[in-house]
Amino acid sequence: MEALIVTLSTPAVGALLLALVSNVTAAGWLNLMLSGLSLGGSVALALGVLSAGPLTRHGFHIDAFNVYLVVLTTLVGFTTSIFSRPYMLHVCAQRKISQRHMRLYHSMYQVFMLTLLLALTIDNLGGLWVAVEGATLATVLLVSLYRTPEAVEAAWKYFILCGVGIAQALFGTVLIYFAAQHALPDPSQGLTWTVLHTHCESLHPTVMAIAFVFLLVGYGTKVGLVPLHNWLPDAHSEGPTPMSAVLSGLLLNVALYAVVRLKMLTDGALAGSDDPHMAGHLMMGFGLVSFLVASLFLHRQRDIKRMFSYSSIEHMGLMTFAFGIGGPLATFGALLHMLVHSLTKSAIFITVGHAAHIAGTQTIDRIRGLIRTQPSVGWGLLIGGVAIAGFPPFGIFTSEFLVLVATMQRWPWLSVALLVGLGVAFAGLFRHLHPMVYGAKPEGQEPVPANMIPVAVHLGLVLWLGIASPAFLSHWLDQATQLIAGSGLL
Amino acid sequence: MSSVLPLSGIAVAASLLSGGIALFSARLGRTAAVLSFSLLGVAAIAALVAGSAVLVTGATLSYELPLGLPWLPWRVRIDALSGFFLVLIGAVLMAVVAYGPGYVRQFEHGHNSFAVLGGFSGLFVTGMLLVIVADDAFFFMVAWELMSVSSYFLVAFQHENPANRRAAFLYLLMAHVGGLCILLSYGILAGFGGGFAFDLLRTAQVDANWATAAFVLALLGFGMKAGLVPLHVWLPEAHPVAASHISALMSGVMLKIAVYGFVRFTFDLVAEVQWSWGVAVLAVGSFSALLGVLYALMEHDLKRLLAYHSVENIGIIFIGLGLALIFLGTGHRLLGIIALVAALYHTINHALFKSLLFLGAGAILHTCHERDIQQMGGLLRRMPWTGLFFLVGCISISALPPFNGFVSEWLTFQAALQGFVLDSGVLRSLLPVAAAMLALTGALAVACFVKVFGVVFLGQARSRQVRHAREVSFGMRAGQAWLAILCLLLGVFPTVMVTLMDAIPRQLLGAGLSQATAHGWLWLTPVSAATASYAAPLVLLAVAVAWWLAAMLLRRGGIRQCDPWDCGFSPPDPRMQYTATAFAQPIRRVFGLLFHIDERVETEAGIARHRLRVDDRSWGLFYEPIVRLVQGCARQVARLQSGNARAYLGWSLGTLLVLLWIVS
Amino acid sequence: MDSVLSPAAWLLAGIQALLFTLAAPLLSGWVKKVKSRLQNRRGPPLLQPYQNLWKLFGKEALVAHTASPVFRAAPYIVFSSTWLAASVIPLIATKLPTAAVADVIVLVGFLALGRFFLALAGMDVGTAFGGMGSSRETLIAALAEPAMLMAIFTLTMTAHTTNLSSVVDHTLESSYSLRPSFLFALGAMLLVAVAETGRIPVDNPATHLELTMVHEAMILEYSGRHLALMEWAAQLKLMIYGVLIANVFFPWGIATELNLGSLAIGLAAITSKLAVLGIALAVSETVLAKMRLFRVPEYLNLALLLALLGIFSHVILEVGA
Amino acid sequence: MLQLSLTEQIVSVLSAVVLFSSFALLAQVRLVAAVHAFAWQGALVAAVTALMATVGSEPHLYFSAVLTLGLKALLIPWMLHRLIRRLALDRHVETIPYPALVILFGAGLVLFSYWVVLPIERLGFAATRNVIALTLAVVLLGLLMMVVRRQVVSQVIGFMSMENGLFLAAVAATKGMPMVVELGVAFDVLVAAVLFGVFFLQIRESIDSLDVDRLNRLTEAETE
Repeated sequence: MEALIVTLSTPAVGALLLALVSNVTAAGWLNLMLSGLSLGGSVALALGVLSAGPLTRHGFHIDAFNVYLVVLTTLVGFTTSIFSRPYMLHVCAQRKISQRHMRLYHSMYQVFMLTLLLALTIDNLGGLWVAVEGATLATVLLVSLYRTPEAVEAAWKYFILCGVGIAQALFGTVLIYFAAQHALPDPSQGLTWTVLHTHCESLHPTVMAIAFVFLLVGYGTKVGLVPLHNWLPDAHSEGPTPMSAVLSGLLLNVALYAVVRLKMLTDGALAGSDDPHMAGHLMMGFGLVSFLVASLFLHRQRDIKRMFSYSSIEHMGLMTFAFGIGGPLATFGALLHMLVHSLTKSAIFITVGHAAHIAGTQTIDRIRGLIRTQPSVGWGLLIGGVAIAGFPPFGIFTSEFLVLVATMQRWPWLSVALLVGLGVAFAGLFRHLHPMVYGAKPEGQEPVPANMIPVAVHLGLVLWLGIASPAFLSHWLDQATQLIAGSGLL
Repeated sequence: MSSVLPLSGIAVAASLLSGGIALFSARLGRTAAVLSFSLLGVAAIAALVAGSAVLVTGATLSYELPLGLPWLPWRVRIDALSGFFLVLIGAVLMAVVAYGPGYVRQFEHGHNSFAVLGGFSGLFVTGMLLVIVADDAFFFMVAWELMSVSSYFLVAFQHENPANRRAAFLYLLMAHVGGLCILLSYGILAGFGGGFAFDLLRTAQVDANWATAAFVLALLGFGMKAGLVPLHVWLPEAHPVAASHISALMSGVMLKIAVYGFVRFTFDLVAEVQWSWGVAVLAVGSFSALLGVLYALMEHDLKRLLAYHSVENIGIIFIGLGLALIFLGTGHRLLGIIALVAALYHTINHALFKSLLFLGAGAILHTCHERDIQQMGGLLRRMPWTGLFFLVGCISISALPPFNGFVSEWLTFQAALQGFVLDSGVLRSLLPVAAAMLALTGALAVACFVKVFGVVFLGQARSRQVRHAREVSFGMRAGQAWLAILCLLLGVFPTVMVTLMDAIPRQLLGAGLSQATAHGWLWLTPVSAATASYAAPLVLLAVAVAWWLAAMLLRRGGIRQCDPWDCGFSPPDPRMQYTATAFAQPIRRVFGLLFHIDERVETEAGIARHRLRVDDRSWGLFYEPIVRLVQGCARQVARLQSGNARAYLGWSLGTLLVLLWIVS
Repeated sequence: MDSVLSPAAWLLAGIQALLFTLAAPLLSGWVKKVKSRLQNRRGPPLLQPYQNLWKLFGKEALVAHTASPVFRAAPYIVFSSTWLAASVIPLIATKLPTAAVADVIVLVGFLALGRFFLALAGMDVGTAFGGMGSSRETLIAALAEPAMLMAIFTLTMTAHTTNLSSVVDHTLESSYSLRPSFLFALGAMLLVAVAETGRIPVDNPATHLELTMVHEAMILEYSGRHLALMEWAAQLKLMIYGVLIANVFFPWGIATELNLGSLAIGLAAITSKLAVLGIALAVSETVLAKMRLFRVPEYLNLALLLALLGIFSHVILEVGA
Repeated sequence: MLQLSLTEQIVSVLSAVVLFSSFALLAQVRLVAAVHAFAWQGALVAAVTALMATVGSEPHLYFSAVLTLGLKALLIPWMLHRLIRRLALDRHVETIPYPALVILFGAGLVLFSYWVVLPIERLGFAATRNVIALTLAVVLLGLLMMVVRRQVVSQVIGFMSMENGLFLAAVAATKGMPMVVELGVAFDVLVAAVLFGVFFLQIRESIDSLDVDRLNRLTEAETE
């Protein structure tokens, strides 16, 4: 419990503190240290949960499913803060933003981390909603931080679309609460997930089905499922790069986490009805469409960050699809994919940030010869691209392999669609990546100070996960699989 | 015997370490290159020894690695087939190790550091070794893609060159798609077998239609890597642009790994083969062989030309495999074994002579900085050793006795000629047609290598840098010599090799090829002594004796140097020589239908220029439509992102309504 | 394999090979003579080819200074490989041990090896004509070789062996010798033989007209003993095809026992068969005109078609029946 | 015939009026009038909340009622009003393409909502079911308003009216959510409202207009 308090209170306190610190350099370091502290707390929390089993107290619930996401969130938050410090100093030095905005940035960074952690750990669907909405609100100002017309437009779209989406999710939450009023012994606990989960068979199936639709559309908007994804590429491309890294690496995960938790409830409620896998089928449909459409979108990108945000949509689609299939294998694959995708994608966004600094633009056509200009950035981007495209020995291959295998077992014909999507996505990604990293160094392009340690750490972890999934992690994920799919793999 | 696994482990570790050491080349300088190549040498020797030990004893060894997923650990197994390919890798790698240090000297200065080249070379070799020893589909795929990705980086190595970038992209794309096909085919088998370990796949009771589906996917996947027409387009792009010792590894070994995968899949993992598969493989193989050699004839870039010849030879290998499948599918196991051995024999032969030729091309490139054969000429006098070894390679690849290429084609012909045992008249007539295609291919290959050797090494130099070419360093020559000697040995002592390979059919198909060597080491009698026999050592002896006799008898009389006569015209200058284009022109006209020919005369400022482009037809037929389709879809899909926030909200509303309608 | 161990058989094989080599110029002399007669000329004496060879052997060899070692090695290789090919073919007797050393596919391989070096030699000096000859030679060979192999395959599939000696034995023993497949194969073989030996209508051995020559273009730079070897090899090749046609399709008369009587009969038989073939060749060369180069592929396609028909009629009509 | 208690009848009637106010919002072309209609809608929701608090003796609902009244009926309308004046949009009249069609579509949405909640009948509390249908319709109408209106301010009003629908659902169907959640929701709405204000200014600054259709720099479709 102490560990949880440390984990959660650090960003809360940090947000207030950073709102006051006006020294830009100090704020960067403070941000880094706070994130590190939070990481420490979450690791302690994870160790505790691993040794003592799920923790359900004071309105918080931590089990195998969310504890690894908590660690992942704090880890990516920490490494991104390492990257963010010199990066934002550079941005500040270029006079793109003022010191006041830097204060806003750092403070909101912590608020964002807080809302994510809250959304993951809280045992209350209402609280979950509040936290996810809070995450939107915290980041929306960061998206428009640069105040360019594009940034304002992106932020507006982000705000309005996610706002509408999240409102729909709230309606779904209300419906669940409504259903719970007639099913639970203590109706006032009608939003507590653990209680709902134990009584989910008695929830009214139709209400739950309607509720799930609202929740899926609502949280699905945040996951970036096609055709609700429109905000995502805009927000990712126009915001500061550290924000893109955490949005893609973390926020999408958290939204998907919410969908999966709610799917567990819906599946329980619909178990006896005539369409028990409705939730799964909807998710599969959304996932597949997102996956295929995003892979096609990759072909037409002109902005490097937009391109990788479509790649995020693609991968989120794959995960949604996998969770939709259900069953231990697909679920395990999806959980692993969540992990490796976050690590890889945030590493890529960090690299992309450096690349954009080197070229002075985010336009793909004008980023050239990165390997010659700054080998570490060029290779980082290339290897990140290889990893995200699903080549072994990186972990994404492992998770995609599992998902594919599960698909072949349950829906053999859909695996063809998946394979086509993977091929199209790969072509789309690499046709843009190639000219950026390779080739001669353009005139006047100079290296920038870049800290590639976070990238190395992330890609190293992904590589490790691809070669040998450590036993403790497998058990961890397996427990989560048991929770979600009903049976484990091991 | 117990040392085989540790030895293979040493091979893998040494190659991995070689890559690792190369990364420090910035600090260690030339030492890194030498160390890195020595470690590759260790890997080569270990692979050679381990592989031959397995082949000699016919044993099977397996081991489980503490890597991979907890319930899907990486399993290693070395059997005769793996052993054979270990030997293949080891043999070619030896040559590359000798050749490499001299060749990479040119990369010491300039942008392209040895770190990248050496690092990924090590990984590449590691990947290939791991594919050979993998014993479950997951590990196989990991190793397979490791091989693809690391070779992709090697193709992209000199990336200032747009051709390299394009080739690398195309290569990785096709490797990716191919890998996915392979994965899917394993998936089908695993669906019936209940798991991904090869043992489970072997025992899977696969429904015939699904087995065919899996087979087609495997053919696509492995065929894409092997370079079967029309999946070959990456090959002539990627192989030429890589550094030459890497081209040798890619063309000589990596394509063979694809053959390994295909053989492992069809002859080992699939329980019941169907003869109809064999027909498909035979057809694809025949077309690959013929089109490969025809495209090669039209090519003037030496390395591209060699790459197209890889397509041809892979086609010949697949003709053998197709014959094997037909015979096995119709219950003629012995003949199937002959065809399989023929295919595998050609596999190792091609590995040897194609690597040899690529190393030769690399030597020329190294000293002349030229890949266009139209600029070469007369190199034999400037680079006598390279020329000699290249000639050996040319003779071998043209399947002329007494070198190795002939033996495997001879075996393939022998298998094809046994077609009369088949019941179906259609099949019976198909086999001779395939044999005719093979014959046509062989004759065209002779034409092509006459062109290559004639234009490159004979005649007079056509450009300045070629005129100043010098023989390459000892190490580079030694690498070529090793392969040339192996080419000759495999050509002269086929019985030794067939005896060694006997363990493979014994393990895969439960019977050996003992009658092939029943009459002693001198005689190769694949079916029976009465049907066909070939005594390669005697042939070599006879050639030698005939030559010696002729030379002895004709010793008298001197030799006088003079100008060329050329029907009494003035002494010809280099520009008067027959060019490669001219040489290939009759064939271009005869087979014009198969090429995409763009020939025109352009008049510019009063000077008329004749322009000629001969391209592969498969681009226009197969690839451009796919590209257009994807682009078109992407354009349609992009309308989703119209930029209008109200439209986006409309999507949200619409989605909600549709979903509500669905669930209600 | 039994014949392999018998020294007498080896001796006979050696004699046959020697005979083959020595008789080759005679055959081309014979063809020339008959042709001259048909054209109402007296023609050179029958033994003129021997005289030519002898003369050339005695002469100094001129080698262009642009030539490489391949140029000097090529005549020896071409000659020895052609000679090896000849030694595999039963001339007067079957059960040759050499036929077991190298079967009919190896024979084609030997011929190809010779052609490979012949074509290289053509390109070696770096003249305009040499390359042209090599290019045309390889084109013709590329198209002729499959047709020839198909024709041979028809025979070998009938006999279930690729050992030429056994093929001849099989045809002799078999009562069913009037096969449609043989007819087609013979047709194909005749067409291929004309193309491969460089006779009219594909090539004209008597011409030195720059634009039409094929074989002569390749050996344009040769002189002295090198030229002699090349010429001899060409004569050998003519003989090879003649004997192949004569003994494989019409094997009657060839010695199957190793005694003097039957050997004598065999010698007489092959002599008369070759004489007849020579007359046929001379007649056809007199009647026909040389084709344009790009008509040659059509001509060889006809050969391939015949060979294919042969093999199809074999696998469909004869095996299934 | 359904037997409904008086409270249920009043709740139903008030909810129906809320629905009507949604239509009013949908059709209202003048911004100031729309803000007023929105304020009335907020007041109605607050009234329902207070009613539920009295009937169900749920004291925390009183708090909710006050909060709603303060926030939805007073504070946010006041802020919007001020912004409208500051941005000089008092006399702005928006053109809605095909207004009749929009209203018809809105009516269709109401029907659709009824159809969707029809299977909930089995639970046996018909009134709540109707309320859910009504609130669902309010939410959908709010969304529809956002789709058809080009004015940023109208979009915000549509958004807020969606929130009203949600809140009404929570109150009428379930007697209010737990207090913490409601506080959180209210806080989020407040922050959202403030952010909207910030955005008005930013958008005005960047495109010199408040027409969302002109926010289309980030398009990927091909421009014909």
